[in-house]
Amino acid sequence: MQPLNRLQMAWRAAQDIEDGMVVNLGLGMPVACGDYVRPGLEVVIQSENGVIGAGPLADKAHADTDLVDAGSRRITLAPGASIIDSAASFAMIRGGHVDATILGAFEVAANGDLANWDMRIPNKGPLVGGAMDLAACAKSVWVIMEFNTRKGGPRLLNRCTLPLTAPNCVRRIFTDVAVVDVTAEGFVVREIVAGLSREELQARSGAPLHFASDCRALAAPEIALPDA
Amino acid sequence: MQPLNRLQMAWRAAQDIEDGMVVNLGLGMPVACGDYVRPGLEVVIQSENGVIGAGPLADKAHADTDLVDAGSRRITLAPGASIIDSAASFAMIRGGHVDATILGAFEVAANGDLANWDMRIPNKGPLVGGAMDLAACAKSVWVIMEFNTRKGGPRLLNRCTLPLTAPNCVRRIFTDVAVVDVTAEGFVVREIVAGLSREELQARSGAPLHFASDCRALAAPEIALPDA
Amino acid sequence: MPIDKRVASTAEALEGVSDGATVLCSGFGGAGFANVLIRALRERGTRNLTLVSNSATHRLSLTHELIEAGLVRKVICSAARGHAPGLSAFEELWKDGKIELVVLPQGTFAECLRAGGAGIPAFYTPSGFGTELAAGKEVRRFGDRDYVLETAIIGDLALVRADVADRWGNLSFRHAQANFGPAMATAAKLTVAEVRVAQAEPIPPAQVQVSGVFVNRVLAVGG
Amino acid sequence: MPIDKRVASTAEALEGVSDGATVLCSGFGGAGFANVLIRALRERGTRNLTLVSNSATHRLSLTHELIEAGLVRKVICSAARGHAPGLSAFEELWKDGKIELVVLPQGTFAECLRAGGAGIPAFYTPSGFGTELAAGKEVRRFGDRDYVLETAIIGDLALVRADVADRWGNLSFRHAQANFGPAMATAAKLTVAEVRVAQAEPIPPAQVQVSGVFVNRVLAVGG
Repeated sequence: MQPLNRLQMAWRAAQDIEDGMVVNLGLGMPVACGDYVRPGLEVVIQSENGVIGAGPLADKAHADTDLVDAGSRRITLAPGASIIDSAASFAMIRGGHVDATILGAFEVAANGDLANWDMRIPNKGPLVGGAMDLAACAKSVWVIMEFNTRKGGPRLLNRCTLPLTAPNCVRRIFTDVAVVDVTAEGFVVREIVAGLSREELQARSGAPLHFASDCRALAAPEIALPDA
Repeated sequence: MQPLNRLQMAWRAAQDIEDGMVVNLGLGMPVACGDYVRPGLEVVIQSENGVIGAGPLADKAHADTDLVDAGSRRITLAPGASIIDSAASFAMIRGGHVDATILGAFEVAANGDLANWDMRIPNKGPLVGGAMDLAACAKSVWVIMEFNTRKGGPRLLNRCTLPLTAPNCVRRIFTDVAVVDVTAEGFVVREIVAGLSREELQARSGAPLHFASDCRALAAPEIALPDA
Repeated sequence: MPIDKRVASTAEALEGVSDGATVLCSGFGGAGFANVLIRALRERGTRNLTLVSNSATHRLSLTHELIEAGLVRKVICSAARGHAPGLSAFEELWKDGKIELVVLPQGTFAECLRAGGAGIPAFYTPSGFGTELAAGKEVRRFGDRDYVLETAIIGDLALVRADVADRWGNLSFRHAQANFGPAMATAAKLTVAEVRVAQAEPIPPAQVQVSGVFVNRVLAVGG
Repeated sequence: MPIDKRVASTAEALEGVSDGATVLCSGFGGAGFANVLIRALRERGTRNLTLVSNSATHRLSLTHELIEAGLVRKVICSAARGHAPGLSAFEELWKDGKIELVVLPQGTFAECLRAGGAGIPAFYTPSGFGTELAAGKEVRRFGDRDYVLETAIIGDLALVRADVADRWGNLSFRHAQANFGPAMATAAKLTVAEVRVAQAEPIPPAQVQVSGVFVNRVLAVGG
C-alpha cells in the first residue's frame, strides 16, 4: 500500500477543480493545488488578502513584497486579475462568490464539522485568519489532510474534539489513502488507495465509513516532494 | 423690508462654510451655495452619487452624461476629486465623514425635526433620495428655506406636520428674513433682515423665537436671479 | 477553456431569466443605465418582476418602459415621484393598487444591496429612524443612538452599465457611471453588464472596478 | 487656504495621540505595514493602547515592538500565534494575563472596521457561528441559517501604509498593499498615512483608492 504524498494529495484535489471556478486555496497543501489544475482549464484563484486571480510564485527577479498572497508568498498576477481590499475580499467570500475553498484540517466530523485552527498547544496564541469565513461561506468546502494523525489517531470522527472552524461545512476530504465525501448519511468513501482494504480503512477511522457503489482506486502520478 | 432672494439665501448659507470642510449640497437652493464659498477657502463638495470633489457646472463643450451630480446636473471635477460608487458614498455619509449638509426643507421643528421629502401631494410618488441619510448622519445639518410658505403659513413649528426626514437633526436655518439656530432651548434668531421687527418675525413663526444677545442684521450682496 | 463571458446578443444576455424575477437596475442621474438590456427585457415580455432601481421614474432610464408595459408588480427604490405635475405611469398604477412600492432611504437602498452581495443578512442603520419609512421595522439602541434593522436585497438578475469589460467579466466605469452598479453586480444570482467595449485583453488590474467574479455575461453595445 | 494634509515629521504625524488610544494598524503578509509610524508611536511611548491589527505577531510588522515595549493593553486581531515553537513576546504577556485578547474571524475583523467607518453599529454574519469565537454573542436566524451579531470597531488613530498621497489626502496603493488600509482609514477619528511619495499634484481621480475625506495627515517616508 502506497499512500499519496502531500503533493499527490494536492494533485488529486486539483483534479476536482472545474473549468471557470473561483477557488480559494488555504495555506500548506491546498496552495499547491494551483500547480495541478487540469490542463486547458482556466480558473480564478482568490486569495483572501484581495488578490483575485493569483498567478504562480514570482521568480527572484520579480518578487515584490507588495504582491503577496494569503500565505505571505510573493506571487504574480494571472491574466484578468485584479486586487481589492480585505473588506471587499471577505465580502466576496462571505457573499458566496467563491465556488470552492480547499483547506487544511486537523479533524472533520461525519456531519461536516471542521476543526482546522486550534490544536490547543499550551499558551500559543490562536490563529483563526480567514478560515472561519471561508469554511462558513464558500459554496463548496474541500479538505486536504492525512487520514490519520502522526500518532496514528483518527481525523475522521463522529464529533470533532478540537474547537470548530465551522459546523456542517465540509463536502469532500482528500487524504493520503482515500477520498471521502461528507453526506447526509455520513462519510462515503469514493476512492481508496490500492492495497488497503475497506476494513483496514474503517479501522483507521473514528467514524463509520460507507463505501460508494462505484468506489474506485485512489491514484496519482509520481510527484517528488521538493525535499525528497 | 427686503427679504433675500433665493440666491442671496444660498450666498448667506455659504458664508458659514469653513475652510477645508466636506460639504454636501442638496437640490435646489443649496446646490447654489457652491458658487458662493468665501474666496481663498478650499472645500470638498460631496455629491451622494459618489463624486467627491464636485467642481462647477460643465460648459456645453465639456458636458458629459456620465459626469453628473446628485441633481443630474453635468458637472466638472475639482482638483483632488475622486469618484466612488453609491454604497461607498453613503458609507461616507452615514459614517459621519460629511462635515455639513445643506438641505432644502418644508418644515423644521423647534427640536430640530426636519421635514423635507413629502408634501403629501395626492398620488404623487414619494421622493426620499438621500435626504434621510444626510439629515441623520452629517455632522451638521443646515437648512435653506423661505421663512414662510407661499400662502404665508409658518415653516418653523413646534412640531412638524409633514412626514419627518429625521428627528432632532437641524442645527441652523437660513431663510429669506432671518438666520435661526436650533438649540436645546428651541429657535434662536441670530440674524434678522433690516426693517422687520422681532415681533413681526415672531408673528410669522409657528413656534417661539428667542433672540441671540448679539442678534445682527441679515444682509447679502445684490445677486440677480437668472430669470429676473 | 479560456474564460469568456462575452455574449453576442441581448437574447443570449438574458437567457434563462424567468417571470417573477427580482431585477436590479443600476443608474443614477443619467449615468449608468443599462438601457439596451432593459429594453430587451421589456421586449422579451418577462413579467411579474420586482424592479430594484434607485428611481422608479427617472426620465433617462428605460425602467419606466417595464412599468408601462405592465411587467412590474413591485418596485423597491428611494425615489418614485414623476417629474411632471400630472401622474406618471408608475403613479397611476400605484394609485390603483396595481403595483407594490417599497421606499428606502437611498443610503439604506445601497447598503441593502451591498449587504446582499456581501453575505450580511441584516444590519442596523441610523438612517430613517423616527420616520414613517421605519414603521414596523425593528429599532435598537447602540450607545446613545437609535438604529433601524434593515435586511439585505438579493436579485435574480442585475443589469449594469459599464464602460469597458474584458473576457473575464471585469468592469471599469466612466466617471459617475458606477453608482449602484458595483453593489448590484455583487447582489444578483445572474449579473449582466452592457458596456461600450468588451475586449479580449485584460483590463489592467488597477483599473478594474468590479471583479469579473461577480459578472456572468457582458454585452458590447457601443458608445 | 489650499487643503494640504502633508506633514513633515513623525512628531507632527502623531501629534495629539493620547494614552489609551485604540490604534488601527494596516498590513497583511508583508504588504502595507506603516512601520515608520508604528516605530514612532513606540518611541513616543504612548501607552495603554488597544491595538487593532490583523496579526498580533507578523514578523514584518513593527506592531510587535509596541507589544514588547509594554505599551499595549489589548489586542484585537484574527491571528495571534507566534511563528517560532517557543512563545512570542505577545504570547508571554498573554500567558501571564498582562494583555487582553479579542480574536475575530478575519472577514469579521475587516467588516467590523468597514462598519465602523460606514456608520453601521452592528451587523449579522454567518462567519464564526457555532464556534467558540461566537461564545456569548447574540445569534439570530434569518431564512434557514444562523448568524452572529458583530459590532463595529472605531479607532482613535489609524496608521495606514500607501504608495502615493496627494495634498488632499487621497491615497493609492501598490498591488496588495491596500488590504485593511481602506477600511481602517474610514474607521478612525484620526487617520495618518505613511507613503512613498506625497505630492502636491492631485492623484488622477480614477487612481484614487481612498478618498482624502478619510485621511487627516500624510507623511512621505520614501522607498
